[in-house]
Amino acid sequence: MDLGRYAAEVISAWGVSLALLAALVWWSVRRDRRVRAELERTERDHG
Amino acid sequence: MRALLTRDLRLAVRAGGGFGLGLAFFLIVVVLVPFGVGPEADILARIAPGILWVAALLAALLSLDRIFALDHEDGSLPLLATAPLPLEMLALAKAAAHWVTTGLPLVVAAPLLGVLLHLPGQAMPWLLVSLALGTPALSLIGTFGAALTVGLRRGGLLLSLIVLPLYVPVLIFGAEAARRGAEGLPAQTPLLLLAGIGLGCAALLPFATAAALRVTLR
Amino acid sequence: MRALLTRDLRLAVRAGGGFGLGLAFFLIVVVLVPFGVGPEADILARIAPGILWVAALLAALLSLDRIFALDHEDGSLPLLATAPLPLEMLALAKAAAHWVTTGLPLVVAAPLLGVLLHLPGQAMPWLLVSLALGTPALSLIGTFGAALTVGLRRGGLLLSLIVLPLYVPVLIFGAEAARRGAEGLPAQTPLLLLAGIGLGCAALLPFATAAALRVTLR
Amino acid sequence: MPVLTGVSFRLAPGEGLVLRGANGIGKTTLLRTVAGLQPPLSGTIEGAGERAGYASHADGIKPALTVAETLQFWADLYRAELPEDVFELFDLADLRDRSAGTLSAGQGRRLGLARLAVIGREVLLLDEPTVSLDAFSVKRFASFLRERHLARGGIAVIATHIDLGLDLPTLDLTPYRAAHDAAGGSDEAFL
Amino acid sequence: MPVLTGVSFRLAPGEGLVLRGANGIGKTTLLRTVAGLQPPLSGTIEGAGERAGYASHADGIKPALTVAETLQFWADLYRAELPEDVFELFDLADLRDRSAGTLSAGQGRRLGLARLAVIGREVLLLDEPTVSLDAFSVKRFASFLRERHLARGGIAVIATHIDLGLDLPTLDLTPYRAAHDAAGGSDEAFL
Amino acid sequence: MSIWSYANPRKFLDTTEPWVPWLMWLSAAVLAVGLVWGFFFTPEAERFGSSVKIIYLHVPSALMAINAWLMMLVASLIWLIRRHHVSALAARAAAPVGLVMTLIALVTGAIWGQPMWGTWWAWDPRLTSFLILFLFYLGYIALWAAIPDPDSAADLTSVLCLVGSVFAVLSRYAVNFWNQGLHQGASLSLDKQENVADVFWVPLLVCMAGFVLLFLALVLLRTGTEIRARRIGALRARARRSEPVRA
Ligand code: HEM
Ligand SMILES: Nc1ncnc2c1ncn2[C@@H]1O[C@H](COP(=O)(O)OP(=O)(O)OP(=O)(O)O)[C@@H](O)[C@H]1O
Ligand SMILES: Nc1ncnc2c1ncn2[C@@H]1O[C@H](COP(=O)(O)OP(=O)(O)OP(=O)(O)O)[C@@H](O)[C@H]1O
Ligand SMILES: [Mg+2]
Ligand SMILES: [Mg+2]
Repeated sequence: MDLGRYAAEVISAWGVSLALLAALVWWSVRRDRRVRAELERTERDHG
Repeated sequence: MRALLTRDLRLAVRAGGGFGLGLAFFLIVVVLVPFGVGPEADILARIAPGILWVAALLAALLSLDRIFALDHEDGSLPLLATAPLPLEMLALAKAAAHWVTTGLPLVVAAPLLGVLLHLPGQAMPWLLVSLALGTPALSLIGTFGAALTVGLRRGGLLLSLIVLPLYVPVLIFGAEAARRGAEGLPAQTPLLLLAGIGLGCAALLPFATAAALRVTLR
Repeated sequence: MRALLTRDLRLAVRAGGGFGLGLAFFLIVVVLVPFGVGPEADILARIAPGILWVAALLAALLSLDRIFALDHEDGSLPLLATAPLPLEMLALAKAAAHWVTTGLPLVVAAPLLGVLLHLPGQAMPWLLVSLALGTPALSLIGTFGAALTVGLRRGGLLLSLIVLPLYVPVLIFGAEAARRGAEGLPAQTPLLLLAGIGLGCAALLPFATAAALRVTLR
Repeated sequence: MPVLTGVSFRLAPGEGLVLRGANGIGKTTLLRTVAGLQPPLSGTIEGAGERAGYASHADGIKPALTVAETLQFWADLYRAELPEDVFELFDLADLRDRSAGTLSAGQGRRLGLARLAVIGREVLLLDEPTVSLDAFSVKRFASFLRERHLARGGIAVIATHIDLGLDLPTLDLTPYRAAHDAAGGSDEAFL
Repeated sequence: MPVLTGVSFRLAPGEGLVLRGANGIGKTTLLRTVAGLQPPLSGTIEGAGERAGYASHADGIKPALTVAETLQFWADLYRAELPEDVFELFDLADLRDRSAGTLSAGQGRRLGLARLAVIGREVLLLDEPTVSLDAFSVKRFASFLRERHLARGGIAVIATHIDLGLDLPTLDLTPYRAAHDAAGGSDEAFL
Repeated sequence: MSIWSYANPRKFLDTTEPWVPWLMWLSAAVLAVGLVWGFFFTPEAERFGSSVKIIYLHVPSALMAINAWLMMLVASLIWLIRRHHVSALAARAAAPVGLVMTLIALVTGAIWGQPMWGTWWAWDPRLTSFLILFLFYLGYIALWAAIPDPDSAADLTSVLCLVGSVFAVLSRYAVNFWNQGLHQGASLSLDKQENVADVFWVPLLVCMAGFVLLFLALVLLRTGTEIRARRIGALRARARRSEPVRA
């Protein structure tokens, strides 16, 4: 795989984008987990 | 509506009311730019129309949070809202008062400040016309933004964030008209578009403002 | 003093508190200038250091009125003033909280915004250093101005008017350092002067601020 | 989230009602709802709205206006005449040209109440009107309500913690406190 | 412009004083002067200053902080411990984690008063502390003052229009009202 | 049964819940296929060289940035007209996703601009309108965050979304008027002759499908999170109310 002249650009663009996507997914999933746990606790206490 | 307008104007003129301060801010931004950019006359002349427009916009912006926040804090707003005056009219009166206290002085002062930035003489009328057409739209849009953020304690900067993207078309057409005027190009098209935006805002935004006020009041 | 600092930071981070909004304002001013001035890259590059400094200054300025006004309105200020904490310390804590919530984010964001204005790469470090040295002085001076105007209802624009002339030296040296950096000239002298101003402000202004507070409180 | 349930009253011209209840029971909420400032979660409000004048905990006083200008403004806004005697009635004659920002707490409150006499609304919704007033001013305000407002066919709903010396029917809100499983409220859909 | 002249009192530990007087007589002014927030035109204040805690008409409540955070902040600032029982004492236990902006008028006032129990000052200067409080809360506050504050050697000066049910000496300010031609004030030099 | 029955939060959760993991994995799979194909198995384009590979992230994210706003607009309208909580929460849930998509389009564009136009940033109309869109997202999210009462927040952000959409279109025209651009024309449209060659086009389509699926999955997931957060608030509120009345 030879990216030639544009290796730096292509790799950094892909790197940043995939990192942003991963961060978005990770953040959404983590927040969902937390809220689920919190809801379970609240339902146990006040349900 | 007359009563409200005169009250707001009177409040603005009283000590601490903010009349003339928007103007002073406009002046100060225009004065600061040469300190930042450097004193070369040709560059200043080149960027003068744009800077004047941006400064006018910021001066309008900075006074937006006065529109409703003061009335909200001291409890006048619910009383105004239950007065025999449609909320749309209240919105319009507030925007009008804002324009008279900030937009109008800016239009009047612009020629003076243009000189400070070496704005070419032939650009002056275009700058004035574009400001006169554009600033009412700025007041109307700003009133809408102020209504959105009125419940929030000192939502001043949030207000800026919300309002500035809405200001972009006005700024582009206004500055473009002034710039074309400065270069001796025809500037009718942007001016017409600017007038169109102003009319559209006057016709539609008071309803959005009133809707927002209804929510923030409850 | 720690308690006060953490309270102010916590208030700033809470909903509607204004953290990050100063930054957003910085961003927005930088975005607006090309709309006003036009999109040509060479002109933008030429005025970039100056505009970035003016924008940083305005962003700091806009958040000044939060420093004391909120505490004044809800009656906290007399209570803070009678706490076992010298007023000078109160002033310093307030300035520090203001810098952390506005100055610091500006320094961090400046490189990104430099790109928007086509700021040449070699100018970047100089811009950063000058902002890092200059913004604490802006916060200290601003706290003083806020203390002077705290009694006045919504003295926001008056505050700008009072503070801006005090900002001029900082702006001149800061922008000069960034501009020289951009052109590859030596920039040590303005940076040294900037650092000197910062230290002087930190040493002396808290006393002036405390004195102003004593007057505005009575 | 519901605060009160099942409250219901109906007032004929000339009648008044005193709302009582512990702090946080929902007096302010009820008055604001009747004034049309917030929608009721369920139930209906009839006949108030355009005819109501509401006086909240805050007085809506602009420090920069004088006492006379403040009252003139409210009269204009409600398209009413400024009654000649309102300054005497609320003991504001001496303060007529003082800027409202320099009033003491009780003087400011009197100005806030004077507004009600100016706007000429039939239904007055008063939230703790006598806060900060001295005993003399309280008596004076009570007699204004009795002789000027109610006697002329007005209606008044008054939330208060202290006795105003008016012999009006009293509604204690305590029994209406919303039970925990009460329906209503925007969060309801999520339960 | 002088408001009051010739007022003089001296309180020993454990003593309290109730200030009375019509609206605008100068109670707030007097309390602010004693608290050191404004200088007296003439005369001296002794022994207050660093030892005084002042509660004004406004409560200094930040809507964005919760009730518990508010009290913790004041405790930290005054380098005091947050007393365990302050929430019960002022009936705030249920509201502990509510953001202060959503409190009702009386609940907010209770929070403002709770601050006084937290900062541990010996001299309390209270400006109409029971405004907006219901009868039960007033009693509760009075017993806090009597049993917790005065009993432990504290001092309290209280401006109020309603009776708190405390048997404290009362100072009526009416006789001290400054005559119109009284001397004093910064304009003096030009006469 | 009417479609509005899904506006009930419980029903919405029960219906969408099982789909979310599947959608997640499906979008991951489609994205993996498209991206691997695009990265490893496409030739270089004559004008762009290997930098053309950026297109597989740039174009789909740009499309989703706009579509997310459109979805928010529709959801806001539904909330304003029919007052279904789920729709307001869906708009709220979509905003950060749209923000990140806008950011990706901007960043990849900026990186691409360096070799193609010799600058990170140019005030080209398309770039500029994306920057404005980014600001709209920021303001919208900040307004949601700043208002404590969820219903008021839903109302005000919906009004902002409506007004903002009008002004976004306006600024698009304004920006076009202001500056003639450097940016690529819309050569993706199917009816144009200068269509990109199929070698680029097919993997690009796969990537776009992947982005759409990912957007759907994320919005459903995040809407569920928002619904649960509201439910926590509702339960707490009920518990607070049920505490014994003071003696
Ligand atoms: C920050 C900067 C940029 C932004 C916000 C941006 C935005 C967009 C958008 C919204 C589209 C989709 C348009 C459509 O399909 O009709 C697009 C497509 C595209 N962009 Fe960019 N762009 C940026 C920079 C660049 C640069 C620097 C290049 C390369 C020179 C580039 C090349 C392309 C190409 C080739 C397409 C596909 C066009 C087509 O075939 O339809 N973009 N961009
Ligand atoms: N935004 C809110 N979130 C949660 N609870 C709230 C909110 N606003 C008000 N409340 C609660 O609603 C209840 C009713 O408040 P309201 O202001 O109507 O009381 P009130 O009877 O006027 O009390 P007071 O005599 O103290 O003025 C209070 O318990 C208050 O804490
Ligand atoms: N800036 C000012 N200029 C002129 N008069 C003032 C000013 N500030 C206060 N006063 C007057 O000083 C007097 C004393 O005010 P103060 O607030 O001390 O009264 P108070 O006894 O606390 O009254 P209340 O019971 O109504 O709170 C009032 O008559 C008030 O109008
Ligand atoms: Mg109340
Ligand atoms: Mg007083």
